[in-house]
Amino acid sequence: MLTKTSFQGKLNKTENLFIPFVVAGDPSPEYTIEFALRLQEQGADVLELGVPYSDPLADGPTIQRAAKRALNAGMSLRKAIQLVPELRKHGVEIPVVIFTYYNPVLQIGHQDFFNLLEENGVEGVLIPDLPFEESEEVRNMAVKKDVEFISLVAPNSDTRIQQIAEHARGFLYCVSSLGVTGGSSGMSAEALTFIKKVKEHSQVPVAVGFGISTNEDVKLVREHADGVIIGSKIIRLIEAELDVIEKGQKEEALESFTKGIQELVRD
Amino acid sequence: MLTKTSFQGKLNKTENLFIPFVVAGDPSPEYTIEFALRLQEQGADVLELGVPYSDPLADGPTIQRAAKRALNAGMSLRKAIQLVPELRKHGVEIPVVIFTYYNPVLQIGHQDFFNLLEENGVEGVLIPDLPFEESEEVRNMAVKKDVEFISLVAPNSDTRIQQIAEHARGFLYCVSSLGVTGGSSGMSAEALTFIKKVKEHSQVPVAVGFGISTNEDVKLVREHADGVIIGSKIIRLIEAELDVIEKGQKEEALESFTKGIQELVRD
Amino acid sequence: MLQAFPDIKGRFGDFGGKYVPETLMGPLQELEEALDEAMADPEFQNEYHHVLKEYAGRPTSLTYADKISEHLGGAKIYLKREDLNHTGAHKLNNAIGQALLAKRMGKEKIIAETGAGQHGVASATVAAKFGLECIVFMGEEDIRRQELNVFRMKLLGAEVVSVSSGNGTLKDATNEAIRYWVANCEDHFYLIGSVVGPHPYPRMVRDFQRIIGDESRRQFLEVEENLPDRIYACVGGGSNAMGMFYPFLQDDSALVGVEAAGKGIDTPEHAATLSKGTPGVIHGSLTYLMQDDNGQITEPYSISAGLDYPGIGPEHAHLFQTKQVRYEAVTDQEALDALKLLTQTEGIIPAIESAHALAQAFKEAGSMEADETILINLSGRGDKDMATLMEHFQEEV
Amino acid sequence: MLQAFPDIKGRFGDFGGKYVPETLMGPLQELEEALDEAMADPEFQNEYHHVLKEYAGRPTSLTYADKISEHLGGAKIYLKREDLNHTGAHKLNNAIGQALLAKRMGKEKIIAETGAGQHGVASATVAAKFGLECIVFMGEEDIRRQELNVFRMKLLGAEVVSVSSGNGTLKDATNEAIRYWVANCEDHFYLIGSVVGPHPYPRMVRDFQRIIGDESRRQFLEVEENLPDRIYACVGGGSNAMGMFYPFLQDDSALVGVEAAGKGIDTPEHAATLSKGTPGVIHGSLTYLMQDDNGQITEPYSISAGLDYPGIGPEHAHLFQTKQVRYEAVTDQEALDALKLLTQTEGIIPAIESAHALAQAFKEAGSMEADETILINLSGRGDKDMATLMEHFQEEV
Ligand SMILES: Cc1ncc(COP(=O)(O)O)c(C=O)c1O
Ligand SMILES: Cc1ncc(COP(=O)(O)O)c(C=O)c1O
Repeated sequence: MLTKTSFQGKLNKTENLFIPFVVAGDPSPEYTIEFALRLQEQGADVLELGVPYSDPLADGPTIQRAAKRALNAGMSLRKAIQLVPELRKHGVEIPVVIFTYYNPVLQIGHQDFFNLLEENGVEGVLIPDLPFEESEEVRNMAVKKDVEFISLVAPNSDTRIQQIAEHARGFLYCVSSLGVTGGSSGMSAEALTFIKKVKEHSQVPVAVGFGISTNEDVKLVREHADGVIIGSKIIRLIEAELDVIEKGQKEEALESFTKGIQELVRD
Repeated sequence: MLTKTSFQGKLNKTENLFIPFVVAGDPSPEYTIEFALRLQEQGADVLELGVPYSDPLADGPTIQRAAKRALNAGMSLRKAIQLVPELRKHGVEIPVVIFTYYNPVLQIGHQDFFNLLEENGVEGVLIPDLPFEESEEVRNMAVKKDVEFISLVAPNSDTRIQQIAEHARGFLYCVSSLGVTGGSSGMSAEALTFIKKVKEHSQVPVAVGFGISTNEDVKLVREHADGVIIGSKIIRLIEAELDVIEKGQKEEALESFTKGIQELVRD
Repeated sequence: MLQAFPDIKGRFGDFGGKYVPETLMGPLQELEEALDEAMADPEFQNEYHHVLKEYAGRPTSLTYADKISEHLGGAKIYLKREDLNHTGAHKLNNAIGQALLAKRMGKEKIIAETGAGQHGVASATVAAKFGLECIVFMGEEDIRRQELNVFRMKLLGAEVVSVSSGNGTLKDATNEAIRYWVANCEDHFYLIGSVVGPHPYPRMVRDFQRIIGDESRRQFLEVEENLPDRIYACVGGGSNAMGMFYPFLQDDSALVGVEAAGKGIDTPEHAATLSKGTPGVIHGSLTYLMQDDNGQITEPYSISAGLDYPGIGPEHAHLFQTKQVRYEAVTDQEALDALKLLTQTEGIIPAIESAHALAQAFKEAGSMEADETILINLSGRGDKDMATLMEHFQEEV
Repeated sequence: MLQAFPDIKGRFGDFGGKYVPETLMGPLQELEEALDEAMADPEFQNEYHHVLKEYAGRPTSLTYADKISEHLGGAKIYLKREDLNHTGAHKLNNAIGQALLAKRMGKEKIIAETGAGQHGVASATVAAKFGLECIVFMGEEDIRRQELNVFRMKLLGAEVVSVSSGNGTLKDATNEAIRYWVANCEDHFYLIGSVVGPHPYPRMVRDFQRIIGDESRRQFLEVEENLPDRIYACVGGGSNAMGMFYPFLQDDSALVGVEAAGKGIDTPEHAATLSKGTPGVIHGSLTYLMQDDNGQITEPYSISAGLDYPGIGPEHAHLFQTKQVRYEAVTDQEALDALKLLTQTEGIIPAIESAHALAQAFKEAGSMEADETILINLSGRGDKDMATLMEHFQEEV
């Protein structure tokens, strides 16, 4: 009964989702388009398009580096949103979720921000530093504009898990400390309990993202959740190609990137 | 009526005294003997034989340097006293006053110190950091051993001037801020008043010493006091010969030194 | 009766709140509950005040600066001597409060961010005193500049983590401390050094710093029988100023917060957040900050490391908006001049931070009446700034 | 009833007196008269205590060092926090007293000697505060070693005179200050930094430092209802120790003075004047000192500049001779170990001088009973010693 997942009707499955994350403009807008296309080819269901920010305090060093590269290349929230029609033009059809910190949104203003999202056909938005308690106005606007406001939930969200899960739209991002310690150990009991509890209350697919970096992690998540979100690992695959990109050897870079993705998400 | 000036009967005048100061062992005991002889030749009436001390806090930089040279040459209070018979052997006949800070005296002990002075035929002792109030025991011993204990008196000795002057033996050392500002100005009124007051109470010759460094200073002091004490200037005359001494040209050094003294004390 | 801020949502009027990753919402909730419970517990209050008195050296003196008052020829100037606190600045008041709370909550590890190292030293100090482990995050650039304070923290037993992200200064160290807290919130207490960060930090830090204003008020009434006409404090994050101002908010005293104008507020090199910034979110709180058109936080500049911060506590943003406090900005040069003047007339070498408050007060004192009074919060001593001062004054002195 | 020392001749039993050039006898007489008159004047006393409270930050705290007490597992250890004084050490108490006296005597210029620079900074501070000119004599070797304190004095407006005579350290700076005073005693006040020098200095400095012991006594009785079983203080010239001990001389508390054993009292490199010296005259006073067979004063050695002095105050010599105080000596290494231990258990970085007192107390505390108490005078903070500490601990921390 997953009624709240529509992404303007574009997401036609509610399980076994592959949700990759890239930073818009890392290392250039052109490459973001290319990476998005390759990810779609490899089965991505939703694209999280990260907006680079000067102070990404929910992100680790990998995404910080990506943000720095993108900022140096001139990326901004507005440009990232305007990149979405470009993605479409080049063939990206899966729903796009803009991942941005709150401050750039505030500077544009809530109303203008949602107008921009609408104008550029963005299907979702995720603001990692705008928790449930601070997001009411934004959530309401999102509903009005038919943009999915993606919520996050963490194991220590505690009594708020139910509340967050019940209000979730699009998909629900589980920030799970997976407790993956090696191939064999599987998920910790706590992690399983947590995911179970979230699923109980959620009317949207429950996707898990946090330090997922091997095919084994991916498989493990698929067993228990509706989707897997992969960020840093994808950035690292991009980083591995920077030298080749620098040399202008685009095809080689993309091919190698694609292989990395295939290896990561194969069944 | 200068009854208290005897220096064991060796000082046979009570005015127009020339009292030079040298540091024992600067730059060597041999040279101290030579300088003493030259000074006697030039009319010195009493020789102040300074004992080098690590912390000569009543002395300016010139005498500090001399003390350092003498200490480096191994001089000590005991050796300085034992230098007196050597002086005699070489012909020094004028009374010798040992000028020493109090601490070395204390280390030898009062009794032994005076025994030493007696054994070596020293006629006087001056301890710049042993003021009247602290010197009773030493003064009494000095009297017993027929050693003149030379006292100092300063313009700011104030009510104590009379007391110090009345107890003075040998000669009285006036630490006078002379107010000599140039050739013509003469002595300041305060200095004159001070010397006059000292002379009123003293039964010994009143000698003035403090920064006397030109023949003009000497003449000026002679006009008003019974004696002139010259220290730093003599040390500087010695210092001027150090290079020549270093080269072993003893006669030249002594001749040049003698000329300097002559120039300083001529009438 | 003024409305009590922050409200239940952690807001000071329009400002404040909790703009943090979801993972921190639980720990912030836990903190808020523990804080409320502790502050209402007389035993906790007693312990806090006991440590302030017997360890930190409180009450700090209220010094009548007769010579500088005479020199300026206007109002009578008093100094609240936070420089006399153990470790040399007001920072310790707050560190003590939070460390006691951490212990009470059963947390045995504390995290702190630091710029010049003052809050780092205060945190390392309370960690040693209360037997806690301590990790201090510090930008790699600041580590280079503040070698001595780094050593001091290490000697106190703290671990100093070098932060190379961003420009390697305070803002980045704070980001990194928050990130570390996100990953380790289970057993770590994050000891923030100013009235910034998500609710309940701005309130908590203010309440642990209000001892400055409470004491000042009592001391001032003892010697002058009247409250000061004007009260000055420098504003970086804003903790010494909030601590001083808060107990006077309902009085007639004019309150003046002094920001760092660096090389001038019309140049790009300053840290005058209220004078030149705009509202936005930084380090979990909606407040004023320095940012570009795209909402990217920009690098501030001030000669004083403690004011070199692109944000400001949300309560200040509120007091600015409601005009309850007047905010001014003072340049590097003005602060240095005031520092030298105080040093040579009163024998007190203030921190360069505090010298900003002095400079503004000195500007105004001369045109005040002889029966008017000024109170300046001397937030810290200048020992930590000697290297900077040597560079600037070597030729003059 | 104990005999009151010093006696009318400025003697503490066999020690003390005025072994100075005749030129200083007048000024010393003038000083003594002014001092007697001032100390008997309630207005002077009020002013002195007012400045201590409102400027210097007194009373300083009495801190119960619970963690170190527990760590050592014996007596309860209390610290008298002279490190919390303005400018960071007990030295200011005395500088304030003497500066007020100088003003009262109409002297507008003060002279001071300094080794590490602590007394120089204290003197420059009171000179600024009371509008006096200040000349500080400092050995050229010390100037090289204590660059920061030299700058601090200059910033405060003092003139720092480099002394190249002797070995260019504290002893020589003192000689030079005395010489300068001899030549300029008319309008200059010589502000000596410890209980040394000719009468009435040892008495005067003690009486301006006894505030330490007076406060400690009162504070201790408040928290323990009993006097400390043992009281420890480091001894350089001996002012912090005399200030602490004096009000306890007639009590049952065991008093322990701690000298600097440097590299060991069986090596030539130490400053353990009482343990290894003999009676003699230094800087105008008959006391113990370090000297060779010929009565030449020898160079002391200690890692702590403030203890690196070949003499000691005459009252200590007397208390040593009469066994009213027990004197011990502690090596550089023991002091550094104690410094580190206190830092990491109590969050207080002491001056290396003070760490000597700590080291001796820590040695003894473990074998005392749990109901026994120890009071240690923490004479100053360690900020001034950071360069030295970095050299010694850089690899460890
Ligand atoms: C002495 C001093 N004053 C002021 C500040 C600024 O902080 P706040 O604005 O929180 O008082 C600092 C910060 O390090 C400081 O060290
Ligand atoms: C902190 C501290 N303690 C002790 C001393 C030693 O002096 P006294 O023995 O006179 O207390 C000094 C001297 O500079 C000092 O700075």
